[in-house]
Amino acid sequence: MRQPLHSLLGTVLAAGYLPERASSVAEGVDRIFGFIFWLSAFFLALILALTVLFVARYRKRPSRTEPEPSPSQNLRLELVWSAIPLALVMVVFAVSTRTYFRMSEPEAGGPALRIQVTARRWSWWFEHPGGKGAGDLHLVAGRPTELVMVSTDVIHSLYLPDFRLKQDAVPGRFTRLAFKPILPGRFTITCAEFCGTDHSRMTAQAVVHPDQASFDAWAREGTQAAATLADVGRAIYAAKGCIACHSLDGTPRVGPTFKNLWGKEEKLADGTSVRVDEEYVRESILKPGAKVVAGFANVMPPVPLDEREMQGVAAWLQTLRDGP
Amino acid sequence: MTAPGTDRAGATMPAEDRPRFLAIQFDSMGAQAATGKLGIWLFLGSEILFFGGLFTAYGVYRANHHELFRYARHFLDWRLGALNTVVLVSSSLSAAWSVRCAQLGQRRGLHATLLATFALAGVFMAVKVVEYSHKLHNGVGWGASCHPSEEILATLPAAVRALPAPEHLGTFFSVYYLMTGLHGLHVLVGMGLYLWLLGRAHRGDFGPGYYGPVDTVALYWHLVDMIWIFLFPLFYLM
Amino acid sequence: MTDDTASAPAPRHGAAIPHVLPPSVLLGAAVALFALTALTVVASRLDLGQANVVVALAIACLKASVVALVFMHLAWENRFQLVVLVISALFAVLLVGFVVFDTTQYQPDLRAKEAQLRGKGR
Amino acid sequence: MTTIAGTAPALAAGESYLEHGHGLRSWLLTLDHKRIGIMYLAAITGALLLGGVFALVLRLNLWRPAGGLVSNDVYNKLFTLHGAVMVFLFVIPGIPAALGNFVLPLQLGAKDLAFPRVNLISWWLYMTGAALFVATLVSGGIDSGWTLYPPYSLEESRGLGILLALSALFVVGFSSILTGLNFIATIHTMRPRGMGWFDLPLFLWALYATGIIQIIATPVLGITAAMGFLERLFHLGIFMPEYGGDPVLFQHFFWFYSHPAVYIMILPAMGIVSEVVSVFSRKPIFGYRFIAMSSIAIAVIGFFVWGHHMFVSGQSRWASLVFSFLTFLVAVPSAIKTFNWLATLYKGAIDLKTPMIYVLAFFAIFGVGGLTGLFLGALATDVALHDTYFVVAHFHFVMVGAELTAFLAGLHYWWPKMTGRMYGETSGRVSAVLVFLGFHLTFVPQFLAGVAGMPRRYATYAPAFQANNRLSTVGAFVLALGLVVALAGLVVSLFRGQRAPANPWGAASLEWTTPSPPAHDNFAETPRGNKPYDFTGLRLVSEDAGWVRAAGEGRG
Repeated sequence: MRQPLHSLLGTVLAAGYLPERASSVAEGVDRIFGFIFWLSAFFLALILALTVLFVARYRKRPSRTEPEPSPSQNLRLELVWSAIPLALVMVVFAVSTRTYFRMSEPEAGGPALRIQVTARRWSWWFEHPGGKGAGDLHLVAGRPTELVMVSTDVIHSLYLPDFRLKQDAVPGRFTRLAFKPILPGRFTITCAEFCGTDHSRMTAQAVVHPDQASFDAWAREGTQAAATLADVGRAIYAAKGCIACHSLDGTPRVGPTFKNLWGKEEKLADGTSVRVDEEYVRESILKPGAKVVAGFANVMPPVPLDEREMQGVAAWLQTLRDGP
Repeated sequence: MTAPGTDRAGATMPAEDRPRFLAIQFDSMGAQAATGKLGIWLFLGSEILFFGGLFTAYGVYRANHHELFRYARHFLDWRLGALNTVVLVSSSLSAAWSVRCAQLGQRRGLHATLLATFALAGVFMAVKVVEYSHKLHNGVGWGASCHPSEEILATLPAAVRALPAPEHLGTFFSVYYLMTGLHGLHVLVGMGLYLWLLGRAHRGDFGPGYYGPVDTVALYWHLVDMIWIFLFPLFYLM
Repeated sequence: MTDDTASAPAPRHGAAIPHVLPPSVLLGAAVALFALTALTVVASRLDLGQANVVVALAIACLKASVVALVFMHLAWENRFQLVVLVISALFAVLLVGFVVFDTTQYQPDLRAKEAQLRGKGR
Repeated sequence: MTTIAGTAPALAAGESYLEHGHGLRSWLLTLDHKRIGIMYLAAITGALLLGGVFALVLRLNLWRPAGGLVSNDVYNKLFTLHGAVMVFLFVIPGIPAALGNFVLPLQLGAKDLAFPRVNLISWWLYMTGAALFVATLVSGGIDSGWTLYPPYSLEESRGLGILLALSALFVVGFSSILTGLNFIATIHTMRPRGMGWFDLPLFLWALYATGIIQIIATPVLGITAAMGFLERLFHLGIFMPEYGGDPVLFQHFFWFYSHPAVYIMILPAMGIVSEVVSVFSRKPIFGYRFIAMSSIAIAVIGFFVWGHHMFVSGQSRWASLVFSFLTFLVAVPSAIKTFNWLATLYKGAIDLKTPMIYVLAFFAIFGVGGLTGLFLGALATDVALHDTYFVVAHFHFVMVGAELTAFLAGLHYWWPKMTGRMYGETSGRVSAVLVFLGFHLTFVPQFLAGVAGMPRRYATYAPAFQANNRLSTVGAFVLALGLVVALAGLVVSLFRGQRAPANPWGAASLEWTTPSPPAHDNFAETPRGNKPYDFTGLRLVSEDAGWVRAAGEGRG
């Protein structure tokens, strides 16, 4: 359901284009957008009307070849049309800055939900409180949230159109984004700073849970004590972000698929080939650049795992013989 | 910077009594000199912004990495820096004197001062070569290739050696080699220009009526000196 | 360059009288520069903390203005050349000042990240 | 070249600059500002066509949400070089180097620029830079966007194309510095007797203000390219985070040049608009001093606003606040100019020749381009709109819209003086209308896509934006058609165009007192300065004799 641009005005042109208002700040940003929009529309109409009027009325015609005498300067008029634009832009500045400061102040509504965001070449990873990592951002409607963002390789930019929010994730430093989601539902997350081949495919979902309870229920899934080694491997696949680049259904994505991977003869970028076994899996996890599969970019970061987790992954890969 | 007479006829004054070096688009030598002066000053303005970029990099990394700069400064020998300042100021003096000689038409004085400026510039570069080779032999490169050898670490004062080696020592030397290197390049260009001036002075081009090139190159040389006047304290003393 | 109040255009006709520097002025300026060099070295010896930076820059600016006003004839010649120098210097200071101001503002975020990296012992 | 006896000004001497020397050497080593202007014009037209072809391929790839015409990597290389070629080889040198070089000395009644050799050097530097850009394209291209943000642009795995691109920036930058230096020195010291600062044609005020920016901003681009070059080769640790560098520092350096650079693009365009609007309304320009001072004000304030490109890139909040405030200040002089131009139309005798139609298109497009800048200057809305197609539409409105229409207006306005031939009025007007319609059809839908949240530099996009992208693709081809019609009309006029009189438009500035095309030495002797917009006494004798000023009247 697309919100009209500004409930009071409900203009035809912009209605249906502004994304939904899913954060507490969206209302304020839309009001600024509406205010500047109407201010600009007025001045544009004034310029166009005057141009058309003067051209129509004072066009050179056989009956009218000479201009009528008119002054070529008028100090008072100049001061007027300097002061008015100056005053108006100062008003716009004051109003938009007030909204901007309200955007970046932590808001009331209980302790902030702190989520660590890691941007990596062409996928997002969100570490929620309680150690639950996921490829999607899970939030609680009405609860103020603070994202602490970092990038592992190049500059990315977390962009939530429906929240009217954007913040770059810069390698080598933290950047922060504070807001309060107000509308439960699923909203798209995109990357707004150019970051390479799949910059346009680097999307994720912001899932806003209606209340804290449903968020906690989601957070508890998949962390109960893992019985077998394969369960450990499956938990690692979700928690460490492998899911972002390696699929289970056979389709190659940023990395090769895990389906029927165990025991396969993999052709490598340097022309040689290797059989996928415990040794190859261990090395590809600790030093991904050592043996890069042909046709894939060498962009996988090293994933520090302890001994039991390593065996868990190997065991789990073997279960992916035919079914998922 | 001024273009001596080109091949086009039709000037206001009859061709034979137009001064030899008066360009077609000027009415008098004075006008040509004034425009030439403004041209070199505008170029010096752009040079100030060109070095301004590097001073910004220096300012950013000094403001944010105090301990790194205080530690790394001791790798530089302030005595060589002071010597170079004296050498460059003297060459600036002889450059200014060369303008005076050209204006008064003192051929021998002009020759001597141009030669002195060139020689002092050579001394400056020689001191620089000594400084750079000493550092490079001891592994003090820039950026990622900065691994100071034991000998050069030993030369640090005891109090400094006690400090923990700061992270990214290479960044200090990146800024150092960038700024002093670019300045050195400008000194080399200056030496080339002074050789060119010596050649033309030898041919007797300059005199009270036409000394534009000497004045222009001297102005460029004074700016190179002014840049070093700032580099010396920023690197060697602070 | 907001210097363009309708100042009389530069002298364009007839040779501009060349401004010749007497030897006394040349040597005086050189001596002053040497003295200031010595002064800045001595000043760097004293430990004034933050003030060291200010003192060193002040002396450097003083030396630079001696070179500009005397050796580069700015004190006696067409004022517009001084305007060009001052405006270029101002814009350079604007660039240095504002960029340093901004980088120091967001430095804590950089420090926190470096601390985290060091913490992980990578 | 027949000069009309008696009525023709007695100032012309010698044959025209086109006949003064033949063969490639006489062109490639010329010191004549007019020939250098023509060579620049040819070169930037090539750059416009090359950049335009890239743009059309980009638009075709965006016809379908999944792209598919070209792979993502090729798309990324195409939009990078589209940006680099258009910005550095067409829009920045465009009006100053091609039209400015030709017209400036003529408007000053001078024989040539202050430093003709420096002018030739700057043309050769420009061609070297252009060759380096083409070499970048041939050697596999670069794909980090024309902004070249590290760490992406300076990564090892990107190959060595970046080194060619950075050296191209360095070389083209110095060509721009030398042009600016030449213009300021000429305007400042070579004005004729009787032409004070406030008797200058406004095109010269615009070129003076542009010169200030070229001299003060471009060196910072040069040093940034040099530092990027060395960082890429030796890992200096200034911009790359893994060696202790700070990528946001690069953005500060880059935008310190690149924002004033957008004023290098628009100020000469405003200068042309002031000339054309006054001549084709047969009225002196309204508020001469306010327009002249607005140019200088834009040039100076333009240096304080670069941070509005970095509101979301990690810049501190206080810096963003200061930059937002100053960005709003720089909008005011543009508004003043627009109102003054409108006041010039008031009670004029508006002659709708092609230059005037392009200028009227300029009013509409520059209005929208300038006003949409308010959305991006305001902090609250910029966080939502930054790096979306709203920004792409905004800067294309100002660059392709305002700068290109003004360039075409100036090109048609001075075409008779440059070539001695009149361009075809019908093809000119048709091209103006096609450009106006095609332009809006291309970039208005992009505003809507941007508001709806479509990020920029996307090779593929969400299906919701398909309608806007398809409209935009169609518009791009209409715009391209308009430009081809304009180019064809001008080229045809070279051969079949009517002989141009000395003063076809009845303008009063000095370049119209020389024959068309002007003599090699411009003026036999330096004319006296006059009031540039004083049209009293100018009468249209006939179509092929043009306007002539009755002796003794209207001399300033």
